[in-house]
Amino acid sequence: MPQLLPNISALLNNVTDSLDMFRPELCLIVLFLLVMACDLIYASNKGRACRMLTCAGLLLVLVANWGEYIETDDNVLFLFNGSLILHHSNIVLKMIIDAVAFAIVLFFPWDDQLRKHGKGMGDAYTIITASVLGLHVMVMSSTLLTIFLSVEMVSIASYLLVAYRTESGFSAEAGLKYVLFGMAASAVMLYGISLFYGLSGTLNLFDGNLITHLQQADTAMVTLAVVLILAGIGFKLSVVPLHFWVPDVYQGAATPVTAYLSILPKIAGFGLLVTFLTPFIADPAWKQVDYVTLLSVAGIITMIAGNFAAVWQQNVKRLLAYSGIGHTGFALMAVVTFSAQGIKALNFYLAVYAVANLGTLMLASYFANTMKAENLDDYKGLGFKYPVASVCFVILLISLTGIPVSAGFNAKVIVFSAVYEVYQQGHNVMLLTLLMTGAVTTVVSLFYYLKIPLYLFLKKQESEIHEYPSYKKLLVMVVILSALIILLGIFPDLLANLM
Amino acid sequence: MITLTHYLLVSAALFSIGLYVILSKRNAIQILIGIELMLNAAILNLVAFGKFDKINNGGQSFALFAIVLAAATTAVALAIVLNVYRRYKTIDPDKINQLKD
Amino acid sequence: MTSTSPHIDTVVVTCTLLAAGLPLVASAVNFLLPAKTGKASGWLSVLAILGSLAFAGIVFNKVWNAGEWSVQQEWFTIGNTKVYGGLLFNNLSALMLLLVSAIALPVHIYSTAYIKPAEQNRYFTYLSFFCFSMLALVVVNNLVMLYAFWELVGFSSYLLIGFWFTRDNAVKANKKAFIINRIGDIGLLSAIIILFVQYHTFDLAALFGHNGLVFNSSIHDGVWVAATNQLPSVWQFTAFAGIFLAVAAKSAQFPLHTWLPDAMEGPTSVSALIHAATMVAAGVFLLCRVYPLFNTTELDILAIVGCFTAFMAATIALTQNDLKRILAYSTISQLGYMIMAMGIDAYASSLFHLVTHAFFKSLLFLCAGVIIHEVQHIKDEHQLDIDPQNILYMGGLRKKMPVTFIATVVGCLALVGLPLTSGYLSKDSILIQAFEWAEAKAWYYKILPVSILLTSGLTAFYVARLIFKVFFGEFKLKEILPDINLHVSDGSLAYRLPLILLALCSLFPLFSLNPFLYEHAWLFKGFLPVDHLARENVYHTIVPAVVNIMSVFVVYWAYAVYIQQRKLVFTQNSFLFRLSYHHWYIDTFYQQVIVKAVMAFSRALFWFDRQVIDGLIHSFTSAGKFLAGLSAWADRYLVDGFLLLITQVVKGIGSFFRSFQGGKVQYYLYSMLILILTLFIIKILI
Amino acid sequence: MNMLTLFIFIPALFGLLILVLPDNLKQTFKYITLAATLIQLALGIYLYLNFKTGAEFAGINHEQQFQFVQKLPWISLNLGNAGRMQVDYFVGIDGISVLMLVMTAVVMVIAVLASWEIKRNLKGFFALFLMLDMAVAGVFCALDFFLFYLFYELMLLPLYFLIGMWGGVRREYAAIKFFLYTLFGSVFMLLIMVGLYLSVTDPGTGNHTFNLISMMNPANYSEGSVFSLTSHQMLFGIPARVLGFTVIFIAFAIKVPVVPLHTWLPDAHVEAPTPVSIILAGVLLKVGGYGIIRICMGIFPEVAMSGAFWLGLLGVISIIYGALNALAQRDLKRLIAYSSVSHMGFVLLGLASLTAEGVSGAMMQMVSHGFLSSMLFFLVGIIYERVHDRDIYNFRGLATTMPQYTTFVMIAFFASLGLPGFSAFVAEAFTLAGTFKSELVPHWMAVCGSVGILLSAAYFLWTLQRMFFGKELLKGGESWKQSLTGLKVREKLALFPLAVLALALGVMPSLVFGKINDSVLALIEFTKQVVR
Repeated sequence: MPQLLPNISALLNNVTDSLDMFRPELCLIVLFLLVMACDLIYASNKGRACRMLTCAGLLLVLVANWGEYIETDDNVLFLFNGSLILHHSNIVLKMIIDAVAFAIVLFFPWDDQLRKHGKGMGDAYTIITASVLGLHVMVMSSTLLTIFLSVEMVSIASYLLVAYRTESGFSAEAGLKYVLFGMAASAVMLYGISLFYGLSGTLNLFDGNLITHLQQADTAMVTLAVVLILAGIGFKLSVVPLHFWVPDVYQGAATPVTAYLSILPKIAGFGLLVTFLTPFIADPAWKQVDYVTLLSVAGIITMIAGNFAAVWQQNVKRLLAYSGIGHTGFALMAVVTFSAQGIKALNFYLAVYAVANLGTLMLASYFANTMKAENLDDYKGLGFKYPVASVCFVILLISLTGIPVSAGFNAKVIVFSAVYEVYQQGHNVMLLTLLMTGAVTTVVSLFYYLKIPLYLFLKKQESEIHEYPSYKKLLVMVVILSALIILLGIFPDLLANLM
Repeated sequence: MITLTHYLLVSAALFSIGLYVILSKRNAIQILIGIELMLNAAILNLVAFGKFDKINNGGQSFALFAIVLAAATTAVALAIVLNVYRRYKTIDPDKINQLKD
Repeated sequence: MTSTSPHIDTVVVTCTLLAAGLPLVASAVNFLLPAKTGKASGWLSVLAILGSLAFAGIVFNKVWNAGEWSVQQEWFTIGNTKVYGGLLFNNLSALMLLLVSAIALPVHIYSTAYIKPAEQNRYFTYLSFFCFSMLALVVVNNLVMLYAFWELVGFSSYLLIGFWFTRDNAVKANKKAFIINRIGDIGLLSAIIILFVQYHTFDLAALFGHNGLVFNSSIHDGVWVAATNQLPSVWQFTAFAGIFLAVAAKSAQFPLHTWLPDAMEGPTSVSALIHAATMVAAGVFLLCRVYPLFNTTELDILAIVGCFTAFMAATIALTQNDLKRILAYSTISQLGYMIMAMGIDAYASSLFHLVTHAFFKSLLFLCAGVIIHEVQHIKDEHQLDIDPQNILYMGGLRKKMPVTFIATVVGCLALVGLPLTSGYLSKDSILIQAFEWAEAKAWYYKILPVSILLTSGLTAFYVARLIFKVFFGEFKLKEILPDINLHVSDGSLAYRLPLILLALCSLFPLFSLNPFLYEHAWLFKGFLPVDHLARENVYHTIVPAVVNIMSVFVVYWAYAVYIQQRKLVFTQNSFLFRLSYHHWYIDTFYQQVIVKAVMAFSRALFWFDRQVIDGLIHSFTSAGKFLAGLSAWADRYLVDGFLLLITQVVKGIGSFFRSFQGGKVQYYLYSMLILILTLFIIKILI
Repeated sequence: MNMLTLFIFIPALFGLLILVLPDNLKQTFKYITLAATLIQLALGIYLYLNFKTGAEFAGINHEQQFQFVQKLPWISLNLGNAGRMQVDYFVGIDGISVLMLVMTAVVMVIAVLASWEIKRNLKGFFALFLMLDMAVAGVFCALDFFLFYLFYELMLLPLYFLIGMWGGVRREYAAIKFFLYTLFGSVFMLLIMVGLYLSVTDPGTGNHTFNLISMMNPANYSEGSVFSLTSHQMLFGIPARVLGFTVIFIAFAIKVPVVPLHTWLPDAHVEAPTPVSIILAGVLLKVGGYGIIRICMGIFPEVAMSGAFWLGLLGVISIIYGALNALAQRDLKRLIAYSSVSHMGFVLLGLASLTAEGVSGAMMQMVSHGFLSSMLFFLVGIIYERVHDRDIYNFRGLATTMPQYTTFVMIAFFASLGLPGFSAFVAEAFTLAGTFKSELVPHWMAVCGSVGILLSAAYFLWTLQRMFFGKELLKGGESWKQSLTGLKVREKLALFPLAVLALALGVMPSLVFGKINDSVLALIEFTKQVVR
């Protein structure tokens, strides 16, 4: 403690200075309070009010982020005495998170399952707002403490959201599985963090002595610590072997929550992963753990596991869950490059994935709403009944597969070229294997993605099913997302140059 | 003299016990207890290591955060377990397996 | 217009183009006109061919013995090769042009009566098209166009054989004819390609002319050297083999002769023009065109094949009962003579025989047509279930059809080669030269002239048999059904006129003023090499005498057998008889062995395609299924094939990863920890 | 406005129009589509007539020699230290592409005329049809690999739906099979494309480029890059350029299709509705051949030369294997599908020869097969539309029932089996001549190839004999006879131009050779140059 005293004023100054660049998060904190208050104050129709407030707030956060984006330029900033790191790519991820969160908040009441929730949805918005704050911090965190804090913050919010529909057995089951798996993962991660802390002597990842200390430590211990931490992050990314919860939870949760789970923590998780790896990659002295091999192997297995297992699926949400695992693997490929171009590619890929996945889940919700269709069999012949929705479905799936003309294709090309570029310099066979796996799993993914158009258009409807009211707003949103996908397919530079 | 090694051994033992508990017990609450044990193993580590981190006291403060978060998470988890019990009339995780491939 | 020769005659060129073009115009007009134009179509075509004949006459007049020259115009350029369209004028072109149109005219006239008016539009469309192709074939100056018209000739023959397309036999026959001709076409195409690659040109004059490219190339130590390129000498032989195939297919030589008898399913007038006189002679014509290409061995092969074909076909003709088939086998036999003549270096005689044969054989076919027409008439009238072409049902027609009888006799005499006919001149010239040729060679070469002599005897026998069966004795049907009403006649002028014309052309005066010396025939002289010296030797006297004596004896023998009913012929169940009656079983062999083999092979390949290529290995699939512990569940729409395999592999891997997904959260945690631990251990160990 | 751009996007424009029009106007959709294709055809003819020939317009590896060029910057991604990712909208044609365009335009018109039989869901059909049209046109014009790939992949989806939604009984299977096969090829092509992109720098800007023409110049490959000619890099133990060639070749070989990658084709053809079969056989197969010329041989000429034997072997196998399989068929459409395999084998054989004759012959074969296979599939469609059967054994003596139809069938059959006077003859003869002339492939391949000509005669004549000649005998009896009416005016309008074109190209091959000759010579010269 005595050693700390002389620094206090400097530390405090740093805190106040940092607040300036902490505007979006501050907004979020305020928003969180407001929404909570709103939820308490409004007795009737509070869901609606809260939702509007949240949406408006998230837009504001987005704007604030944009301001930050312009301000930071190419600099790298450390906030709060090195607790948080801020640079271009982080901010981009935050913006993607904000935008997607905005869309998901819109999406919430459009889903019948959630709307029928007895208690209204005011608290859901509160939880989401808080989780967005957690996601922001997760993306920016540069110390082990902030990492753990933010991960837990997001986790708790996610647990609540998954188990949100208390009246549904599935939701409860999904919640239980998620919470048990998640807590175990975070416990493991915390243990890893404690070891890492002990070995490195610092919580700050960007501490100058970090690598030196770790290099002196026992390789097995360091590996254990790193692997345990990565396991915690991997849980968020749903990397094999930490993906087991994914299908069950995605299927059991309400569709907007699935959308939330499949996009936001994943994006933030990638941000976190990149930040966590940066010090090791930046320092050529680091020899203890070969991240390229580790992540490549994980990426390859993840791609294979996700895409191949998806072939079996009948439940649309479950299918998308597995495909999401596959996409994680593919995005890992971009991470493995550890190059600026790779990070750009990663960000673009994640953004496109977010849009397409959100769209498909919205459509899953749309068909569940209108036709009570959850399995592929229920989709038979719906294409002719709902042409617009079905065409959008095809477009989004095309993007997820990575066939032109769609944003997904461009994302894939950019990732491939980033990996290639790195391969050309180092001739690492792992990278080539990753490329091959990426290509093969693309074909495999077509196999199951195509099933949806197949059922929609090619199969004949067997029996006339009762029809429920249509959901115009949801449809409009989906059309916008599909248009965005095509637009980015033709002009990827609109978005990609921001990354 | 209690050295760092002792702390580490205890924590490792705690972690392992926790791990065993979460894998073997047929009761969600017991699993939560197991997780709690694992968390505490880590917290013990953090505090033990924190002794050597003179400047920031990072370990100790981390431990505080971790304890709080563990409590929060457990609260949420218990709520969920409660809800599960309401739907399934059991909290044996093995019997709650409607969602599967 | 560019020319390879200084003296170029635009009149000749125009006339040639008109001669070939008029039938095309007639064909096109007929094709476009509605089907019910009837007789008008016929007369249009007759006019066209009359015009062709007139123009061909002019061309012949100007070109005969006036040297060789050609005109050409660029057709298209491919790469650095220019392909020309052009005409080649020499004695051969002029003669063939005239011959084809001269035979075609009577056949056209005959056809206007022979073909029902309702079918004439279609018939003359085809027939004129044939005339166009054939006329063009004989005058073009390069190999590409030669090939093109070569195949078009085959194509029009296909159309005409299958003219009565509702008859199954006709359709099968035309398919067979076309496919066998295709084999020849491929040979020709391969040969043309080889020549093109070797000499870099398609031009006939440049290739085969005096002192041409072929003349100046040679084979040394297994390499075929030309000024432009060199190839292994095996390709020279391949080129010969290709041309031989082409010749064998078109001119119905063994082993590709089987289509010609079947082709008799077509209208008889067609048989007269195409399958007796013109198209089948195209093979011989082709040999003339590319003659300098062959070396001695290759010529010997030609001679042997020709001789064998002549003999074989003659033996088959002995026992056939179908009037047209007898003539068809006789045609094959005579073509064998011509091919053999080419092989023994009797170039001029071969062509001479080609021309004379064209006249008398088409005459015979037309006569057969008249007879068949009349018998058919009887058949239709009395609704008999007989084959109108079977000579066993005929007899004693000489009194009812005097013109036909006389014409047939003239044709037959020419075919046998008795004096005063054109056949005597040409056939004897071949026989004599065959003996001369064998003279200088080893003893076994003598087999060839002897067997050809024997063939000549066989010819006399089957010809006599035909005459006696058809024209002498009593009408056989009358013996079976005594009450039938017979009113057969020679038919109208359209029938009689062509017969008379052709019969006149089958006598000696058209070719030579001396009925006994072939060396005096103008046609023969037109094709002799400049330095050729007619060698007078003993064969020139002996051979004709032997042949004629033998022929007369044989005819008498036949008379004894068929008219006087003496049993002097082999019995109907002897091996030789059956061999002959079943065409030496060659057709059966093709059908049973080759066609079936190809079809079986293709079915096997299809099976292969379905089962192996498409299914890679089904057993592997099932093994994969077993290993992956899958149920037999498979998507209905992904049932077979390569995809199934991939599907199974994909699903196998998928189900492996899925197998963790049992829905029990502790099991998830367990798997996770095990995997992390594994990863960690591997990491540490490595 | 650039002519090519118009040519490509006219269908898209009309497609959008169809999409926005209300459903009650659906009877007009086919006319709108017809109008689109006719405009395209007019443009195509304009392009053909105004296409300049001569050695200075040969194209191939000289950017300035291309005609109707439009080059606009399109995608420009800032990739930080890796420079910029520059994709151009770059279209232009040379002798190789101009005929493909004209042929596409003609086939599309025919396909629309065949679409009259489509009765369900017209909006979707014609919108997808026009989208496909646009993609195909784009493929033949694109000179930027990225653009090419975009259009190339864009063809898949419309086809999937066109086969899958309007197809026959096993349409789902056929559609998926088709899609997976093609995607399998193209995904790996994507990898090579990216590799090429990173190996090649634009000498002008110094950035990496997708420009196909830059990729043809060995000097543009940066030192030590994967696909550099000089650096001899290995991938998985295989020389990188060989691997690149092989992968791209497989992608196009699936399209062509080359045995043993052909099994999607019979299924796709048989199940597809008539207009789609027409497009598939008429145009899409040529994309494969075109791709092999433009990309495989353009970018990897030295591999094409050293691998000529294998290409030629595959070609010969395709010719004979396809023909023999056709001989075993009893479904008329399947027979024609296998005949396509056989005929496209000639394309590969000709290309493998790398001689002016062979390549010109292959080009001619592509054009000729485009017209003839369209005609054949149209003819099958006519009979299928009338009685919903196309088993050869169920028909007999059709020549009596439908004489005009039979005439067209005979024209198509004989033209296909290479009767002189029709386009296929010139094509096949010169393909074989080129093969024989080539020093890269052995002589016997030419001889074996000619056997394919014989076999094609066998199966076509067999069909003629079995189905059209003989006494009339139909499986469906009197009701079939009633349905088997003569040709309608629309059908004649479609068939007649095709027959005339086949004849015209056969009689005046210079219509094709005149336009392509300079480019072909330039291509041959270019391949030789690179190897030197």
